[in-house]
Amino acid sequence: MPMTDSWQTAEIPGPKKASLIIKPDIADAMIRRARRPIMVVGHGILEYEVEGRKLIDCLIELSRRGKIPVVATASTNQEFLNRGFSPSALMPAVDLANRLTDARWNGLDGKDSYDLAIFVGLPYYMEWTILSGLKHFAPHVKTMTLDCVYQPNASWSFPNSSIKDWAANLTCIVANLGD
Amino acid sequence: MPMTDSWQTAEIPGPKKASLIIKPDIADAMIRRARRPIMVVGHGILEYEVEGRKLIDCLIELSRRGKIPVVATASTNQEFLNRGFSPSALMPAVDLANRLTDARWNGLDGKDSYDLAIFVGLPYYMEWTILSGLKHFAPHVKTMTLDCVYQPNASWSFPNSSIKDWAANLTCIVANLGD
Amino acid sequence: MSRKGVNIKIKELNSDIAQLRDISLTIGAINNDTWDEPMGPTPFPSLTTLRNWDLTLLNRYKPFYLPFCDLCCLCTYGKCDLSGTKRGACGISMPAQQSRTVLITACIGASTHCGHARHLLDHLIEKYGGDFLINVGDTGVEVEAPVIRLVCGIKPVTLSDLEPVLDYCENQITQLLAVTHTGQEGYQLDFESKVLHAGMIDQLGMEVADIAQISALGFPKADPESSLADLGLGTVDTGKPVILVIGHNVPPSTEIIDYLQKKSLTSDVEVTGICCTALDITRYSSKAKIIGPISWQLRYIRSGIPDVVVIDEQCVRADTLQESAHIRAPLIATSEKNCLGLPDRTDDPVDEIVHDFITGKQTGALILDPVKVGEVAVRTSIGIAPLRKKHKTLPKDTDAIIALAKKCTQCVLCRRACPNDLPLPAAIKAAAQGNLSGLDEIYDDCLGCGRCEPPCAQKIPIHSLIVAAAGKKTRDETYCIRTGRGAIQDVEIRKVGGPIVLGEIPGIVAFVGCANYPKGSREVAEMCMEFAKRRYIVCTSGCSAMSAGMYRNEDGKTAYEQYSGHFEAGGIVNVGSCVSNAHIAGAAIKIASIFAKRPLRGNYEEIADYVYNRVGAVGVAWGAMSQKAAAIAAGFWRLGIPVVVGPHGTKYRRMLLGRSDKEEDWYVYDARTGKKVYGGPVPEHLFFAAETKEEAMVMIAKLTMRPNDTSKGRANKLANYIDLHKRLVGGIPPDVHLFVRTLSDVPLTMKDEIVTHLHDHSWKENPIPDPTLLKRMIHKEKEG
Amino acid sequence: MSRKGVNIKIKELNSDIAQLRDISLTIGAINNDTWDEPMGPTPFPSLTTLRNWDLTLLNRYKPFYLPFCDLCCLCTYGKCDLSGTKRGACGISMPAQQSRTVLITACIGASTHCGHARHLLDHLIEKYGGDFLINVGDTGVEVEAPVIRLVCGIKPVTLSDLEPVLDYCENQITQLLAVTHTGQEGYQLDFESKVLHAGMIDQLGMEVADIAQISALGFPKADPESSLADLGLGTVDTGKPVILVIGHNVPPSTEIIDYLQKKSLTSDVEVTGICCTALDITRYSSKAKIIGPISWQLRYIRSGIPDVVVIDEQCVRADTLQESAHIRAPLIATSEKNCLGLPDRTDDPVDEIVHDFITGKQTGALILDPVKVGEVAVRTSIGIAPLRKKHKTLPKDTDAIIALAKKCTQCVLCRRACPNDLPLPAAIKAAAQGNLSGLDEIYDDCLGCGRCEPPCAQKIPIHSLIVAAAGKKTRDETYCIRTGRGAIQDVEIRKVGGPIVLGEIPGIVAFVGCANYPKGSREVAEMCMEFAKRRYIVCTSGCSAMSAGMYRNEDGKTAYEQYSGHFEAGGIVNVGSCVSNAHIAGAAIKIASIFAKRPLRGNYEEIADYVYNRVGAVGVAWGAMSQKAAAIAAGFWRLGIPVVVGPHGTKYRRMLLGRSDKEEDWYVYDARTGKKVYGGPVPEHLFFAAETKEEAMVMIAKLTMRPNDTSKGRANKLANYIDLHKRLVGGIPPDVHLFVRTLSDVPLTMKDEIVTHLHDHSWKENPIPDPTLLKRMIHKEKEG
Ligand code: SF4
Ligand code: SF4
Ligand code: SF4
Ligand code: SF4
Ligand code: SF4
Ligand code: SF4
Ligand code: SF4
Ligand code: SF4
Repeated sequence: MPMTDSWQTAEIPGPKKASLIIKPDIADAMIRRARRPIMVVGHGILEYEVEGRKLIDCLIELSRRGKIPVVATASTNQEFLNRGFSPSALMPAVDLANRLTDARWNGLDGKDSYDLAIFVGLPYYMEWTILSGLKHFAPHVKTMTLDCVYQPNASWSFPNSSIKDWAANLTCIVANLGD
Repeated sequence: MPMTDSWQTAEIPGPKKASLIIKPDIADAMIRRARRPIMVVGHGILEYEVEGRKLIDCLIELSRRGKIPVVATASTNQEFLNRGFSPSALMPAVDLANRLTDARWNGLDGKDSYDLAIFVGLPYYMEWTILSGLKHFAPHVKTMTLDCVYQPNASWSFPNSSIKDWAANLTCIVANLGD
Repeated sequence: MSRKGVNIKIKELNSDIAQLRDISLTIGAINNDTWDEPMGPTPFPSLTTLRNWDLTLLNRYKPFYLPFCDLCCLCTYGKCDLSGTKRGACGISMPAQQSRTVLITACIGASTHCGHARHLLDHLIEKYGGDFLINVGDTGVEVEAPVIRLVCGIKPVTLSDLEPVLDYCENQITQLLAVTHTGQEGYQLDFESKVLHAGMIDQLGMEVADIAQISALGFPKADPESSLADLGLGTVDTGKPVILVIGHNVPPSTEIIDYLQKKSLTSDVEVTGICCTALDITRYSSKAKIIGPISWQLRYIRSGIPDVVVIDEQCVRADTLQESAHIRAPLIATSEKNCLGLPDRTDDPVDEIVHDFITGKQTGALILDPVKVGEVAVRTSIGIAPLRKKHKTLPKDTDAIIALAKKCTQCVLCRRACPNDLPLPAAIKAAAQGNLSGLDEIYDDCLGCGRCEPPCAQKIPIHSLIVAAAGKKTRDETYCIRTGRGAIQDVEIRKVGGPIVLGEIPGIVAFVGCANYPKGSREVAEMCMEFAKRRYIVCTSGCSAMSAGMYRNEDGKTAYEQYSGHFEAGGIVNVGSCVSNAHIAGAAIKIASIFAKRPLRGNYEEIADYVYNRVGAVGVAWGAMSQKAAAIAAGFWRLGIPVVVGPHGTKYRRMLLGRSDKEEDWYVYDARTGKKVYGGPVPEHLFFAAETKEEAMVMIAKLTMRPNDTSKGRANKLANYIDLHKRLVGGIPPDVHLFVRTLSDVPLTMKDEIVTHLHDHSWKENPIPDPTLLKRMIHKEKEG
Repeated sequence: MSRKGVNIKIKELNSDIAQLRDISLTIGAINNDTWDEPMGPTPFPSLTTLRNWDLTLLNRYKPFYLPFCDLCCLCTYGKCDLSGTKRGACGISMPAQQSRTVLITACIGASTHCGHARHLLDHLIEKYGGDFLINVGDTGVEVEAPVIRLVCGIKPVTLSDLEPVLDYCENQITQLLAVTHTGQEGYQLDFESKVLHAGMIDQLGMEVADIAQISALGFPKADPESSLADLGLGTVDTGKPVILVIGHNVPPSTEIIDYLQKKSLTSDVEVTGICCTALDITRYSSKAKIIGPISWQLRYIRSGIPDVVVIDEQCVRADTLQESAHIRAPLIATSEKNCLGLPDRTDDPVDEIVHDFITGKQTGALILDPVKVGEVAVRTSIGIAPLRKKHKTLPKDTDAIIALAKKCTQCVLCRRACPNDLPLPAAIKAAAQGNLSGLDEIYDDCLGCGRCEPPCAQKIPIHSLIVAAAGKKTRDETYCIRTGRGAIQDVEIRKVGGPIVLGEIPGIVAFVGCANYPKGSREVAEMCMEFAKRRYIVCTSGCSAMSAGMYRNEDGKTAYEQYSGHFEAGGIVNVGSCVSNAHIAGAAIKIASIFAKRPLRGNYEEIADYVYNRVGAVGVAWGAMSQKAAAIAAGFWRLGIPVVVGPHGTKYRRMLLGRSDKEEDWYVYDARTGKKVYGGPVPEHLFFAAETKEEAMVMIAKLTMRPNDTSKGRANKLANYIDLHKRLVGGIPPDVHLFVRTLSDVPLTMKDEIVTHLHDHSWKENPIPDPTLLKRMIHKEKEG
């Protein structure tokens, strides 16, 4: 399938569509460039494996290496806790996203606003609508998704990828960040 | 601008979008392969020049070389007549398109149905809607547009092109066809 | 659902039963004892009552769907991809989804007119009393409400009699809108039949609104010689305080006029209007001035001329508050339907509101009391005019234009956002080099929508550049318009009925609706004059009525000055605002009922069958853009009147096109013999989008043909069709043989060439039937 | 617009005035002399009457818009790109456009209920007379129509008294829909206020429909022990002729039951139903069987079991005619709103229709007379059953499934079309290798929408494969449901009013609406049981009421067998079909009026303020998909009741979310002192989409909190919230300190950990106010 078709066929956004993360460096650069990134992790991550590891382990590493606070939605927290990792916040995705639209919101720690929000693991269609909300109403926040499918409403998204390509990319992103 | 964005920004079609005529050969192949092509020429052609020639002259040549009957819409006929060329039919675009949706319509000459309809020179948005009608309701007819902008609802379309690139392509298509 | 009950109101204002008094038992139907016509078969038709008639039409003019999107996004199962033969999660197919969208559109349109009618009627009854007599024409109008009589089978005498009509409309709109719910109607032609029903309901709503306001507000009463009003931006005396009214609901504006009069300020303050409120306010006072159609909203506000902006409902740009704030003109919102987030100051003292406006403490307010609006608007305009000094947002001079144009990076996003794909980047490039002619030319084609501006990363106020570049043109916009006359007189109908049905008058062409023109206003004026010159009866209404007047001929005369306002061959008849469209439908109905004496009361099918087969009327909505326009068109279709729209009209999601090449589609009953006979492809289409004005004109001439045409009439219609085709397309129309039934149909002056054509097309003679699509009309047919 | 007149009907059927008779002057308002409560401030509110209340709510719960498309395509100026800060050609902005879409949705929903109510009421008045007395509970229900009394300020006694209510609804729907016209309302919060108005109108429509049918058709009357009915595909006796009824308008189905009874055929023919008609037919006869919610339509028809399919209106798949034709079951359409292009045979003799059906001459017909439908359906089912032999379209055995699965090319288009993104290609791959477990698992999560099938180039009937692979499961679907009881008794309200307001009962949780679940029906059953176990009052209705029963615990019991049907702590109360939702709103209103003795009549704001601040009710529409569901939710919002939806609910275009982190948002008036005091972020959200069931459950528990909670009540609510959070999310809720006002709010068993948490979050004590959002309630406050 075409790289930049919406994964769910009919979820066509309009003229404004995500740029592609074709190479890991792109994502790395974005994350490095971000002043205050945040990562929202949905329950879908429990299903994926990345090169034999659970995706959640990969994200924990990403959070640690990139110093990116994690917001766990739904029941995702339990899996983090099982791994001895405490998310910075537990909060529904719509609630967090709604706060992101407020340019004066100073974040979970009350210090400053976020300028990059990374989403991963929400149901495709729900991530689609939430990213749409942010695309239109949070111009001060760039968004990125780490899912293996194209999310047109993000600022940056992977293309629709095979699990293998995607896993390689993701591993690479995490590895680079440590440096 | 991206090659396959709709020319009028908001005219986003949905999942089903036109393939690109990137090289003249593609269009040539389509025309050659067609059993019964037809060309619908709108009033917009009077505005364009192709390498110093009027587009209409180029289309007349295309019609002659490709043996493609021409339907002139609106007042386009007058320009053809001025050039000593008689279109096969004078008919509004919506009327012709409506007939094309009828798989049992045997064409202007009553002989057989068309399998390729080439559109050029209608107002962009009107060509867009008419091609949409054909995309959905004339599955037996492939459509092509020769305009210099991307028409997502056609089966094949040029990308958004500079007049120069487009003119070169068009001249090449016409030249090839004679062979 | 049959809704044949008649409603009676009891005023019970804030009371429980003990205080019940003022019980007004005016029963609509009771007035019917003045109407001795027996009830026809279909009073107050329900959703399916006229389904057979609809399907008869729709099978001849099958919808050609033009999806504006591959998707449906109506419910949370979606979005559903309906391309190809796919069905949505609710099981719906693409054709049904398109027709459902059309039905939603038509329901929005009908609800807008009916909601407006209710609002207006409630107001007029409150002010003038329910017993106020309906009077739409002092002389010569006995059939005061042809649509109501036809559809509902009642004859309204007082304002209160109109209430049951609106009850019925509201009920049917609710039923129709329900049909669009996910998982309900599943077949496109049944949706389409309901679209036609919505159109008919819409006509009722329009008729109620217009006859109520004509009666109570003293608008011209079917007056062919209603006065001329000023039209155009150039007509405004900018030395005075200027009030701008925008919208469709006239009471706040009439209160402005009344307040001015009461305070003897009439000549001190300019009252100017845009859209239908403008048309209606000139029906109330010919001192008011019309600026132009909807496309003038941005340019006029940005010109800085208005000191106060008063908006009511419908066709008010959603950014009016922002735009008027930029020119420091306070905005008064007057309708519950359009509150714009403004504080409700209905109950505050006038002094305070005026003070807050003049001091700039408040940029806008909601005032739901029209009388208070009148006073606030006038006093604010007088107070604020010297302070704001016509502050404008247009670039102040050529240098300013050039400076702005220089910022352009030629990214083309403005052009790509322009509905008319106008060549903005090239014009701006030229402007940067000091040549404003490109921008000035664009002014003529520009819709005034402002869509070019927001995409510009350079923040160039592109529309303002265009308007400023065309400064001379705007100052020269000094035209005039015949104020809306309202209904057509019964006597006029009696006079033209014969000539129309016999074809001495080749047809009635009505130019109606909005200003979403592909190439500017002027084309409407040109078409009007062409058809008037050819001695068609030309009608106008709404934004089109204004456009028709925005052009002067060599002698410096506008269309309204050149042609009479009589409903006669060569007349240009401005009926009025959008709701006045009911009178155009009404005229067609009256030809059937008054001239041809067909029974009217609750007898929809027969009348529509008559109109369809015999009355050569065509509606033209060259710039139709709104949901109301869609509903108005649907009302015409059900009556059998074809409608031509401009190229943007393809976005209405479908055309209703006939297939002139399929002989089997064009059989009618001959009422005399009962036989099915070929009646010819007339009218060829029911809903047709033309690519250009020229294509439209040829089609209009063609669509006035009817199977009933006498040979003389057909020859006259053909002569116009052929002549226009020759001139605008070139050559004899290739399909002319389809419209010649006997050799006497051939226009004399064209005999030779046509006969040659006939021979080339193995033409055969056909009899002229006494045509009907209704089996039950066989043998019942009387002369008409 | 004030619409305080009261309508009276005069039957005038097909007559002109001379024949006027049967004038029934039953005046709705006249019955009010049995109601001595004085009229409140807002009877029959118009579009802006309650705007202040709405804006108060909406400023606390600001819409978070989630555009489902960057574009607007509502008119022919479009499409307009509204991304970023762009405005459309009409000047509208993206937030306003989103809220306009929500308003259209809510209007469609409200019109559907009100249109249905009108259709039903007309039918019942025709059959039982307008004087038929309303009776929704033989004992213990004095406030028969809390919504009507609250909104309209009238007390209906007979069926005819309901007519002015619908007149008002139809009028307001027309006004509301008009607001969505291009170029009218321009500000999002004013659109949203109108959405809430539409929701309130929708509640009126639902209440009219349900109290009319309860009264006239003898449904259970507020009976907590209404009988249990069979539920599930496995309950059908496939040895008998089977009739399937689908939709929402029950009269054709009751006529089927009546005809069976008249002919003593009751035990010879199975009457089975899907969607709300199923729920309502079991309220009429507990012999009828419910197959399941809307998601069962395809699978049940394809199973070949139904011999005749009878559809009425709403929630009928648009492809039902095609699907039933495939199994050779004739289809009878019975509603003007859903004609499917079928020939109208209403006036044909029964014998002929039955003959045409049985011989296959006709696959479907429109029959608008319910009595005729009853006879035709029964006789056809009996005649055709032996001929069609339960002909099905499902693959007949495992080999057939495997053979079809083998054609799969793994193109993934099916999965990409699936609303729930179900892993179809993998499951089909496994099936091709003989392993059906993947398909069988998918059955549980599948919406039955069929959207996977058309994109498949291999033409694999994917949904049929799933259903066939889950054959054993479908045969085991033998559950039961408590038939819809209708209203809540006044006595029940008196009993639970105190415990609810005091917090002994932690809340009322209503599971309502459709089956667009993210993971199948079972989650609804699980949630219901969890909250019943925790001694909340659980209400169910519509498709959710069915889903609640589709699961058996270890003891083999369904939710309805385990829990009582009383409106009490730990009860699971099925009120009935979608229109029965009015009783849930009604119960909240009655707590304010009966228990707390707040004035009810025409007193919307005060009652809503009471409910919002004191009644811990939450609506859950886990699978909400329809426009009706949107309208129902809006009705709850205006009453101050929060609604939780599933993840698909984000497609409703916006959430209404509170900001618990913004202290300033949560101030209320203390009615005793008149001061503005911090009331805490309760309820935190008004419209919230949860990602998973677990997230929903935690949120539901949280949303039952109210500023008025006593410490005992708050402790109880907190205990549930904390406990659910610990179990489902892990750990103490990080925001728990926001909900503890004094230390006595802390649940005893959790004291230590909570107090530690409070210290970590520099918690400070806050007083418990006597909360109100209405300034005018200060000092007027009475105990309650
Ligand atoms: S209405 Fe039908 S086609 Fe449209 S989104 Fe809903 S399920 Fe899909
Ligand atoms: S304002 Fe005029 S130029 Fe600009 S987009 Fe609209 S029509 Fe085009
Ligand atoms: S959008 Fe602005 S910068 Fe781009 S071409 Fe138009 S005027 Fe120039
Ligand atoms: S129908 Fe309109 S709003 Fe819906 S997806 Fe298509 S373009 Fe967007
Ligand atoms: S309603 Fe407004 S935003 Fe929508 S298409 Fe029309 S002009 Fe554009
Ligand atoms: S769409 Fe058909 S071929 Fe493609 S993966 Fe699904 S079942 Fe296989
Ligand atoms: S029928 Fe089931 S599997 Fe198929 S698309 Fe719908 S939900 Fe998905
Ligand atoms: S709950 Fe929803 S799907 Fe079910 S019958 Fe009601 S509206 Fe239809």
